[in-house]
Amino acid sequence: MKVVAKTANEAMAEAMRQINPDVVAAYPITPSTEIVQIFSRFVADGEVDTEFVPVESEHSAASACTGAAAAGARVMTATSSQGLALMNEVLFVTPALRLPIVICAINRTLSAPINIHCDHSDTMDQRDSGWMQFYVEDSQEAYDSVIQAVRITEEAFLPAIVSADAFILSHSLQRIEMLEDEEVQDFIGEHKTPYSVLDVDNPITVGPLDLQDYYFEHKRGEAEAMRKTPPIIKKVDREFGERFGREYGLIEEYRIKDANKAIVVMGSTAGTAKEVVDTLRQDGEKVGVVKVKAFRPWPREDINKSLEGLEYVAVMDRAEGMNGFGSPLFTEVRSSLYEIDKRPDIYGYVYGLGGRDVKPRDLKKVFDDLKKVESGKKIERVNYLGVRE
Amino acid sequence: MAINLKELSKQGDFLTSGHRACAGCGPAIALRQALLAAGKDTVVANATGCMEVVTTIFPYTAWKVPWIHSLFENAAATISGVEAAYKALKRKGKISKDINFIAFGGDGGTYDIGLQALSGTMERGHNILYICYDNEAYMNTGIQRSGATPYGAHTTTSPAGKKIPGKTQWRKDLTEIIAAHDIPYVAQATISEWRDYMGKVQKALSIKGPKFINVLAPCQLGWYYKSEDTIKIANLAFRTRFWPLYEVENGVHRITKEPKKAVPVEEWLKLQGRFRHLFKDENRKIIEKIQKRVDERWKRLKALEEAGL
Amino acid sequence: MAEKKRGWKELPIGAIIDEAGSSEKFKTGDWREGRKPVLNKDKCTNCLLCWIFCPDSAIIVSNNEMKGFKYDYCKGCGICANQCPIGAIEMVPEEE
Amino acid sequence: MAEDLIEIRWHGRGGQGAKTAALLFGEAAIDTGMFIQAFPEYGPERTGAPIKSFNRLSKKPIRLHSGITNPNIVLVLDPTLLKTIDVLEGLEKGGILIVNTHKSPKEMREELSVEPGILVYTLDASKIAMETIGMNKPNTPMLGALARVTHILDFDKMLESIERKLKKKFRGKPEEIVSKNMEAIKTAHKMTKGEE
Repeated sequence: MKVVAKTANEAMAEAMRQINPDVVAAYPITPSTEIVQIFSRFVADGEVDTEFVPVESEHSAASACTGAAAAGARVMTATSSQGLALMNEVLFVTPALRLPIVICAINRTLSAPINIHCDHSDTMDQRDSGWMQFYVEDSQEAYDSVIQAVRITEEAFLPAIVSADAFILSHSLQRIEMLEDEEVQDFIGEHKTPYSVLDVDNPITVGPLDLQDYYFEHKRGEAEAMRKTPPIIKKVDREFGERFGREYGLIEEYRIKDANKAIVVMGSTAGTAKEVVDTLRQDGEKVGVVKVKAFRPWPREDINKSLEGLEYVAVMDRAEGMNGFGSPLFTEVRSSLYEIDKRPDIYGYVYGLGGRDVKPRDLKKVFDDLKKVESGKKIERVNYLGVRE
Repeated sequence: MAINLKELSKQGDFLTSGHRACAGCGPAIALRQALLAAGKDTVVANATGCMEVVTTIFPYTAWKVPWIHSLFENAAATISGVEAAYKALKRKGKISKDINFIAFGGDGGTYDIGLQALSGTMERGHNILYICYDNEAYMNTGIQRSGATPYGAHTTTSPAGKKIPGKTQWRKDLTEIIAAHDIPYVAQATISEWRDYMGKVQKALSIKGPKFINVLAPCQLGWYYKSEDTIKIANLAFRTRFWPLYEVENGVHRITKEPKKAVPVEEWLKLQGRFRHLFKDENRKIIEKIQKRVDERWKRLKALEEAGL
Repeated sequence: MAEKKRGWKELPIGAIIDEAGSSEKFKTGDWREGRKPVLNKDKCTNCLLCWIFCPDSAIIVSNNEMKGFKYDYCKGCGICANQCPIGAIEMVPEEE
Repeated sequence: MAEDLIEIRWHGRGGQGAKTAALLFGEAAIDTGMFIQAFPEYGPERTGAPIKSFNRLSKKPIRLHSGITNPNIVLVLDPTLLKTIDVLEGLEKGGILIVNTHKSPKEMREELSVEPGILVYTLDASKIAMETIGMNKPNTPMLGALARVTHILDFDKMLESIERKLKKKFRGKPEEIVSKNMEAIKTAHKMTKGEE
């Protein structure tokens, strides 16, 4: 173990170096460009054995990665925003072919208007594509999650996106504890592949045409694979915790046990929310935070267990769902709560779009809103935080 | 590298029976001949299109070599990933066999929607062979015009109407576009001249780096002719010089097979229903225009060859 | 010809087909529209042009010899008859 | 907020090294066992445009991920920025302002109307840089000033860490570039002036 200063971009690139994937195919895009740049340097200096494919677009990055994974290689890439959106078509193919690939994604908003800063609309756009999605709070978690994701994807035979907030994390230097190269190699183990098109003696056909008689069955199988991921993620996370002392869970509860109000949030804002909770707790307020780390698979059971018994909950979406009623995290949480008896009163907040800063006082306002509700006042079910009227 | 059919017939087919292409399918012939030339240790990536559809209707596959399809425009990117994996795994000692990597795409997946991915793959220098089976329109979706559709042809999106006589643009010269990538080997072939075509496949596979073959593969459905005429029409495309057979090796053009005497392009056009409207009196000038273009292009090719370019 | 359709738990991972050349179980011979190729063995020189041009891999060749047609798969396109340089293949009406 | 949290804002122009200074200071703090953040403000600006970068330092893990609006310390790398940028924005009583200028702290206080309770320090970092490094690169001298004024980090440990980082950064360049930068920091550390 060594203590170093790394931005999330650097931390993820270092994790990639230690993982030493067989193939990385990538195309630069702000703000994840650095990951690709740093990794190319590792390739140029011979610090990894990776075949680096500098493709001409993210569509081809995802395509080359999918081809490489189908050939039995351990494969990774990095991207952001429009790049992820351009990959969209391919991203539905990879999990259907049950190929383990890890994308280091830096969460940047989608055009238009064009903006390079943070929100989660890019990964939210991929929420039904069949990739696992892990959102991280800081550089350390970015680093740890990328390493964990390799194991998880190769046990689940499903790909995963590990995403970190643009600039707030991607370009912010932080103290992290890095594992030794051998520790990483030992943790991830030998690469596991479901099949390989390089086996010319046992030729298989990958990606055939499916008609009405089989498509549904194949999709059912893919869905089942996702349903089976929570215990895999927890097992890998626990083992990581036992060996290296850091564990994250599908969700993280912060001062929830005796709380009556909570914020549900993903990404770097979770850290700011914890600070706010500590301050409010000093004033005797019973508040807490639930950080959603795994958005896919959706951690329904963990969320319900954690929110059951709370009275007021605010769900924070760093994306606008454009559905006319709340954004993805809000609707998912709200839908999950339907099946528990003692449901909290739940409100949605859209915040931080296009990199809008989220200050402690903004999050305090959310708790203030919940307090108002507690005292009998009515507020909107879905709210916008930090936007000028 | 002489192609000996008797020898080849012993190894058996790698594109087998039971696929669901139309009777008389030119592209199926193009694929089958290519695989016979390439042999068993070959991995194929296929773009979405007729050939992908008809050969792999789950749970049946006509392929006896490993095959992967993911999308329409990314066959080149997909095979570059497969090839990159092969390189990495070979370096790490996890695989030792020599393997051919071939991508197949129709003209839709190659000339048009897949051109960017193809260009990138060629430029990056992957050790792969891309074969475009060119049937001059989007046949899989029902005969729509493509960048490969010849001038004057009727398709469902360039219909011969009362005012507009079929496609009013010239086809793009993809073979030359790919040759401009300055890769080691580019060739044009047709399925009737199988010895020339299969020889080019073998030659391409013997060369390291990115290779491209554009093989004309008539489509009886979209070109509107009788199914038994597929080879005849492929041959006429060559003999009229509409589709010259040549290669560009390390930047140098060479005509690989030359028709002794050029047949008028009209002879080729008249067998195909897609050009039927050109034979109306008011459209005869279009045939002249096409002939003029064919002559010019041939002259250009001859000049390139003679100049050693 | 109809195979029992498998349930989702019985299918191979990733929607792959793990049996190479399984399309041979799917017979396309009934696609022929009332005509089929027949070989005049006496004329045939075993040049194998019919074999190299067949889009359905339906020409039977063994020991360098043209042996006939896989009628289970031949779709009756007529390319073989059309291309046979010495007219050894004839398209004849299909018997009922 | 955590009481031991120190927040720093650096003002400079693109190319002057404000971002590098924040990174070097952050890394030096890590080497002394602290938790840090160092991040620039990202925009479409290019070389020459006014830019900001930031540090957070604490003895405890830092969970805050918001921007810094009320810094404890502000450093100005380029005195020409003073005319157009409100460098005092958000700086409250007890805060510290360090400016690269040949003027005295008193002159600076008057010029900027700095309210009482905020400490003002100056040094001619550009001159020091010219005399030591031979280029107007005021960022490393400003690190010396920061160390002198704040005592956040042990100066010797900080020097050690920065030297290591610079050696890595300037790998392949003439060796003296590192020693010249180190000299600049040490000189600045001595030359930084506060009010009487």
